[in-house]
Amino acid sequence: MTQDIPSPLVLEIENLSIEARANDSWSGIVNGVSLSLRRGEVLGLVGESGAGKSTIGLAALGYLRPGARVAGGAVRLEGQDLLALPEAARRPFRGTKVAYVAQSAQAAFNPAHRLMDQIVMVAVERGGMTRAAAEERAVSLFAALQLPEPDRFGRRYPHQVSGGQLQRAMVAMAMMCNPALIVFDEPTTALDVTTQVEVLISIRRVIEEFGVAAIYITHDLSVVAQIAHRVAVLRYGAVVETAPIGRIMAAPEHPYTRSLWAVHELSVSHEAAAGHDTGEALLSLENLSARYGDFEVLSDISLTLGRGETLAVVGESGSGKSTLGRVITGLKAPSAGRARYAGAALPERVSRRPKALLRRIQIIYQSADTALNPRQTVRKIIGRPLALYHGLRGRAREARLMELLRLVELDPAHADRTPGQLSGGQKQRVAIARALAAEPELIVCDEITSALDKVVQAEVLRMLMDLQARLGVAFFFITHDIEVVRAIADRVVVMERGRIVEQGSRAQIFAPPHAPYTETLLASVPEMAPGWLDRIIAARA
Amino acid sequence: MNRTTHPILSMVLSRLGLGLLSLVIVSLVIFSAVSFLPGSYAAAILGQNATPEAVAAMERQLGLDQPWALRYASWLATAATGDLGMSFSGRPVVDVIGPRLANTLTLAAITAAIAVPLAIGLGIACARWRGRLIDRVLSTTTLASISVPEFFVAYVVMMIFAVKLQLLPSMAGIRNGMDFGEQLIRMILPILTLLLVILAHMLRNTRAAILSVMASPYVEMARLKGEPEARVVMRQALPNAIGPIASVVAINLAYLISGVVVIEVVFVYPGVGQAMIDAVRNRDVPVIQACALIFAAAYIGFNLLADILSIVSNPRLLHPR
Amino acid sequence: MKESHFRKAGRARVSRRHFLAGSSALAALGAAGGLPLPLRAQDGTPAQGGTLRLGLHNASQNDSLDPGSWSTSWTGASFNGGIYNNLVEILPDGTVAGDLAESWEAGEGAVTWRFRLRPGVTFHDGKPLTPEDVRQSFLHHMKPDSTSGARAIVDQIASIETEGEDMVVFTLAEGNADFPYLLSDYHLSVLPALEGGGIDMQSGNGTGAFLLDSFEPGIATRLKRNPNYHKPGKPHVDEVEFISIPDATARLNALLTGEVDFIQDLDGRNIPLIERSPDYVVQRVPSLRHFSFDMDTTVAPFDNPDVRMALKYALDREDIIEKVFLGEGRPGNDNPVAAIMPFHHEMPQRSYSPEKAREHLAKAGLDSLTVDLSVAENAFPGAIEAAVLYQEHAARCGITINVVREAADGYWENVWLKKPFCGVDWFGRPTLDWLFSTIYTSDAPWNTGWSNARFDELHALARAETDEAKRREYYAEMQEIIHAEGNTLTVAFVDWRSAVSTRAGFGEVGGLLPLDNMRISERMWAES
Amino acid sequence: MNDSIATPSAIPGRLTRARRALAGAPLTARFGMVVVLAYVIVAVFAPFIAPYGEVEVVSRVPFDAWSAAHPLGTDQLGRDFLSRLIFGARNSISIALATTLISFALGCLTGMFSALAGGIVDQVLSRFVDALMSVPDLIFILMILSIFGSSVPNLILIIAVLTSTRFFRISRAAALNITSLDFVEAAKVRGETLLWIAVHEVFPNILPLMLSELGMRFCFIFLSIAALSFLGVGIQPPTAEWGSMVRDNAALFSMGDITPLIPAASIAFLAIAVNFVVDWLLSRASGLQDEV
Repeated sequence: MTQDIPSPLVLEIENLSIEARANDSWSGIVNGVSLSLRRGEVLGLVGESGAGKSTIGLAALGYLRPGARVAGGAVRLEGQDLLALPEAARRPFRGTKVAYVAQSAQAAFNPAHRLMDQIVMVAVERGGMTRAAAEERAVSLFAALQLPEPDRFGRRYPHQVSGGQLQRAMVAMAMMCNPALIVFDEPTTALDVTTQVEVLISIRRVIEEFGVAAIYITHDLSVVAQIAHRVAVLRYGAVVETAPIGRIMAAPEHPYTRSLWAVHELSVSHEAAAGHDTGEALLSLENLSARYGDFEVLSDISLTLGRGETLAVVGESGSGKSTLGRVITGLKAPSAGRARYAGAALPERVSRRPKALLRRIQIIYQSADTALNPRQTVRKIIGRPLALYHGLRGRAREARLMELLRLVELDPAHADRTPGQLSGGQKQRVAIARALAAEPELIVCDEITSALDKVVQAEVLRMLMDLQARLGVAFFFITHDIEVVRAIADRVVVMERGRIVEQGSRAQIFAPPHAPYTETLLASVPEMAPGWLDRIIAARA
Repeated sequence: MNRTTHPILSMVLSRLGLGLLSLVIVSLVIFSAVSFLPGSYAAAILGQNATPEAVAAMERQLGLDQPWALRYASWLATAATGDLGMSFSGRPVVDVIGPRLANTLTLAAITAAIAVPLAIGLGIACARWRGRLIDRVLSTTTLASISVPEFFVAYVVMMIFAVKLQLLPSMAGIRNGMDFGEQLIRMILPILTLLLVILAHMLRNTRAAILSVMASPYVEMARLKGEPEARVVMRQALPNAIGPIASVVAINLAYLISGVVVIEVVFVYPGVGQAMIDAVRNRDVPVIQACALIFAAAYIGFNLLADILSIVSNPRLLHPR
Repeated sequence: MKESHFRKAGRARVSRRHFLAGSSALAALGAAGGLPLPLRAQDGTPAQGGTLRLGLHNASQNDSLDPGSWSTSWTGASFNGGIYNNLVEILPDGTVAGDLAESWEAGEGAVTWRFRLRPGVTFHDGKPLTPEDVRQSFLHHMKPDSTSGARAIVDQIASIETEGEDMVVFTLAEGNADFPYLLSDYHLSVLPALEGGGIDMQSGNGTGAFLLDSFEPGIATRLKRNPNYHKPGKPHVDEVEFISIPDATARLNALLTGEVDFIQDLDGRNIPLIERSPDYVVQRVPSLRHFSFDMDTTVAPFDNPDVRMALKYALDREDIIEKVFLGEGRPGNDNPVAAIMPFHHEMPQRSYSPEKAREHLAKAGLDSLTVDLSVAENAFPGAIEAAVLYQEHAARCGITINVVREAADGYWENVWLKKPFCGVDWFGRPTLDWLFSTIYTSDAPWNTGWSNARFDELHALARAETDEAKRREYYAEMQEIIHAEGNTLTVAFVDWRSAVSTRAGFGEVGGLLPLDNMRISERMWAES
Repeated sequence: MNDSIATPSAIPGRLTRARRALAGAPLTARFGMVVVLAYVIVAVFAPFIAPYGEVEVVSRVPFDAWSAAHPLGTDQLGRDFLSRLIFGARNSISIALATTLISFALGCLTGMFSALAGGIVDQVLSRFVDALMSVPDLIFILMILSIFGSSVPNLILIIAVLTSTRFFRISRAAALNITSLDFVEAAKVRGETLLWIAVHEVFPNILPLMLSELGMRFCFIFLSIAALSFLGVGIQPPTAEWGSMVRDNAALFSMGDITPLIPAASIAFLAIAVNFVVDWLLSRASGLQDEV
């Protein structure tokens, strides 16, 4: 999709600098950014977390989060510099001329009001529409966005609607007044891959149909490749490189851009490890089921995991994969079936497992923020299992601690920090070190890289594979990310709604023929190349 | 609309059940505590006329010679039928407490009618103009007023309006033969005192409840849709803050019924708080039990109302998927 | 200062006209009882009309019109003193005079008593007073299962008969020369008899100076003037309102803001404030009320009279009165008989003397002594402070006193009469016979083990004796015995202290019972 | 906005952080801390500061006017008012503090235990606490003091027990939030005991919230002890206590003398100061994630 005739400028950001208050000083979070956007054009803003993407996106609406201030520059919306206006004068632009689609529609819709009331509000109050006309338009937008029962959809409350539908409802809300510009702030990040496809298709459709200009903020390069015409790469609040999507995909100029692209192909070469299944089953589950109340979350699960092996459990949210991890760690008792560990029956509950057994099975969580006690130092966090399981104290413990820190590639000086003083990747390394401190045979890894930026994710995965090679530990690796599975798994289990739909070696799973669900799952993962979404749309039409 | 009424109904029923359970626990705790109290009604009433025979005779008449478990069981049996029984003085408990409860409820109702809207209104204003002058002034003054002992407030109010200015009577005591106008005038000082005490608490909590909602993404979204700040507060934040506001209002209303003993003492207001203290002093068990039940029921009832209100205001709970 | 005048009056009235049984004396008294009361206007002549508002403290929501249930000055003053009358009343000067009874006479040995009712007395509803009303009123307290506060009095009555249109005849179980005094007890109000027995305790229909206008238990009682009252010129006011104000500060505030004209039990701490203002008067009325430390003489070391004497000498009463009671009160003399009582016997004041205390200790064969003294805040006002001061005094006499602070609530049930040495707040009894038979004779219910044969003998003699001189002799000896070896260590006698607005006036005030012997409503007047 | 965290140059030590936090405190909080500190100094050094003794009768004139010898006059017994006020600080603060700490320990421990144990234990404890909370404190206190006598230890204990219900509620709720976090689960999987988890994992995390609650409760307890003394069932004479000082001298107030308001104002002033600090602590606790 190319535009040969230059359409009028919708947005012009000129030399924008924004500062945020940290402790007692102001520091720049956006530094001299200039961008421009024409009618019908979609600009992708990419970068890692903290690069200033959202701040710029919000600045396009003349909006600053509390604790931030403009240090200089201009944001011209159809020629009007928003930043030159007082706050009250900027307000009329929002919702009518420029609209915003937030990352989590679930959080951004007010739970107290019906969807229709929220969607038509701006149009009725400031868009000059009657309530009836606004509702009519909303219903037609619902239909265009392929929402179910468009006539009745608006009567629901946000909590009665699924995440993907809510995200599309938010797109409808943004479209209500036919704005000149829509800012999409990571609109699909919180969604499962199969849902993401639907939302992407909808977004793509309305942008084309209504010819609005859009800023599309994301950290996912494959998504931006499907949506954007041009891409601006941000780092530390500054634009590193701006280029049309085709060029930036094919030939990124800036080293940082290149590095971003490079990590997208997870460079964890794990082929050699495929063979280290020793044949001895460390963990085996037979016809295992589990339920919450009347609801069966796991049905008839049977699988085995060998020593030193990586078993990837893949599925979307609600597939029961995390519950499976909790059953293995003894936090959730199964309702039926058996679990065996190293040849012996595995007691169902943590409280029934001897300490020696507890030591052998460790867990690493998705979010190191919640998995590490923010009030404890790294020394205490890692030191505790050393003391508990191995009775180490004093100098011996300290020595082992340092060893572990080096093992997870952390600076020993970090031992005195609290998790709040570490970056996301560092925190996850601490969590890994804590698990390793027990010297386990099996580590349940529950989505451990999904909260990390791509670069960091790659590093952590590479390190885990190294550790496996050196320590012979087995991983029960829960993830929704097909890329990760492809990169590290020896064997793969695909789950849907509490059942295993397919399992086998990595090669078996990724090679056709697939089970139908696996097929959908694999097909929903966006490809890096532009045009993937076009093909999907075409295939559906 | 069976779907919409059902969850509330079942919640109300289960909460009522728990409330009744709490009432029974309260009555049991109070009853046993009273029977641990040294002395008895007979000794307390007969005073220096308490010869052992007279005490024994009276205890026999009142059934105090029975074991306490038996007494409790029979009390519970009568209470379960809604009959609060007879005071040890021979008058029905309802007659003993009734007029005082009416006084307490009048005072509470008038105070609440003024305090609740005022507190919520001002709390909203503080949240709307947070950090501005009105917010700072109200935050500081309310902080001061929750920090002051209520008898201090009562005395200051009394000194200014009754002793110095001689504008209002120092005694709030309502007596037979007073017309409602005079009653109202007499209640001004206690109402004023209570207002100063509870207004601050509710105002601060209203403000805090709204402000905590103000950090939500949907509030930011509303701003990004260009909604003016006042409407953001009223339409986006307030509906989601009703739960916590209702619960702090409930606590304060319960306080108005059960906790105003100090005010009753200072202004000589014949309310139910003094009735209970009087009853404790006299070991008049049926009256003590009735007062405790009234207080506990008020507390439980208002909290239940607050919970219902927060459910009604929360579509998530009102319209489950 | 009006109050100081009063105080002198109270103190000076030591010698008083005593009541004598016997026909000559009876005639005199009967005449006195029938005359209008002398209005010794200390504050000018009594005004007529107006409203009197009294701020009292011990109303209870349990109050009722059942005379047997009354136990407080509130019920006494508002019901007994306001809407009812007894056969006799105690005048402010302490003498007994006829009220509903015009005259009376005692038979031989003071066993049979004949009371002639005053003619022309009617109840509020117009029904004339009959002997049957009196009889039923007494029978109410005499029922077998009665819990009446007058039980101790009516137990002495063997039978009660009516005679003709105007005569009531009491026959006592044993002679009691003080019987008419006992009939002044506020429980023994005369209420209208009901058809078929019993009395009307619902309507408030009485013979008293006021009609019951409104009664809110524990809150207020309002009375309206009885135009047909049998005492000429009484009551002075058209309306009297009894208002319950339990809190002392609130009471004071009510007085200061003009809500009430009179407040009861003025907190000693507030006296200096009241005295500074010209608008209020402190009314001090000597009373029977006294505070004491009582010993259980069956328990060592209190069984030794010398130990008791040592403890009595080790107490500096003046010091306690000055520091704890702020000078309000008179030192006790180890004699429970108040100076205003009939047959009070004046003895040399026992004062603090470490030497004598040590002497008696030595006599008891002791070098030192350690005792526990139990008190609570409500043992009597200031009991704890008094005990602490006593501890200091005693320390200088070689006596160690451990002040044991007991729980206030339950003090009377668990400490008094149970711990061997404890503080007591006595309200006294208007006659010696009654006082002694309640507390000091061997068979008295509240005696703490003290027994003296001579004392018991004298008590029996005095009770049946109708000769005043002999009774005086007996009672003097009894007081000497208590003073010398009794179980009570009287700390102080105190006054009824009230504050009165200058809007209200009062004459001579009686102190045997609180609130002008409960008859405050018909004796005070108001500015109209 | 917190990307700067990724590259912290120097991690400040505890002291520096504390100093920085203090420097960042708003004026009201600093004012509050100064006042609290001043009260504490007065309380600790009361015998050295007060011109006369606590129960020493120094004048024969009760309710004496303000003078050079007695800056605030004398009280109803002719004791020096200023000295009573100073000793009152000592008594009032220490009693309220002891009460608060006991109820804090009791409430926090049971609250965390209830949250961690869950199930029937949690239900029973919560129901019991609900029932306790539904009876007005004052009535309970009156009855308990009637049974056991109105002594300072009894007063402290009963108020502590009743106040601990509030700590129970809050600590249970806060602990429930914490127990759902992964690190508590991790500790369970590790095989830690409930007590260890409560003390090491949960408590440090609810501490900021509990501290602000502690400050607030301290004020409430302070006020309720004063109210009890005012009603005559709290701290008994001759101990100097601000609540009873107001009551004992209230008559003076009726006569237009403001002296009895001074102890009441002292109560209020301290409570305000503590509340200022609490407000600040609360805002810090709620912004916990920003605090590095």
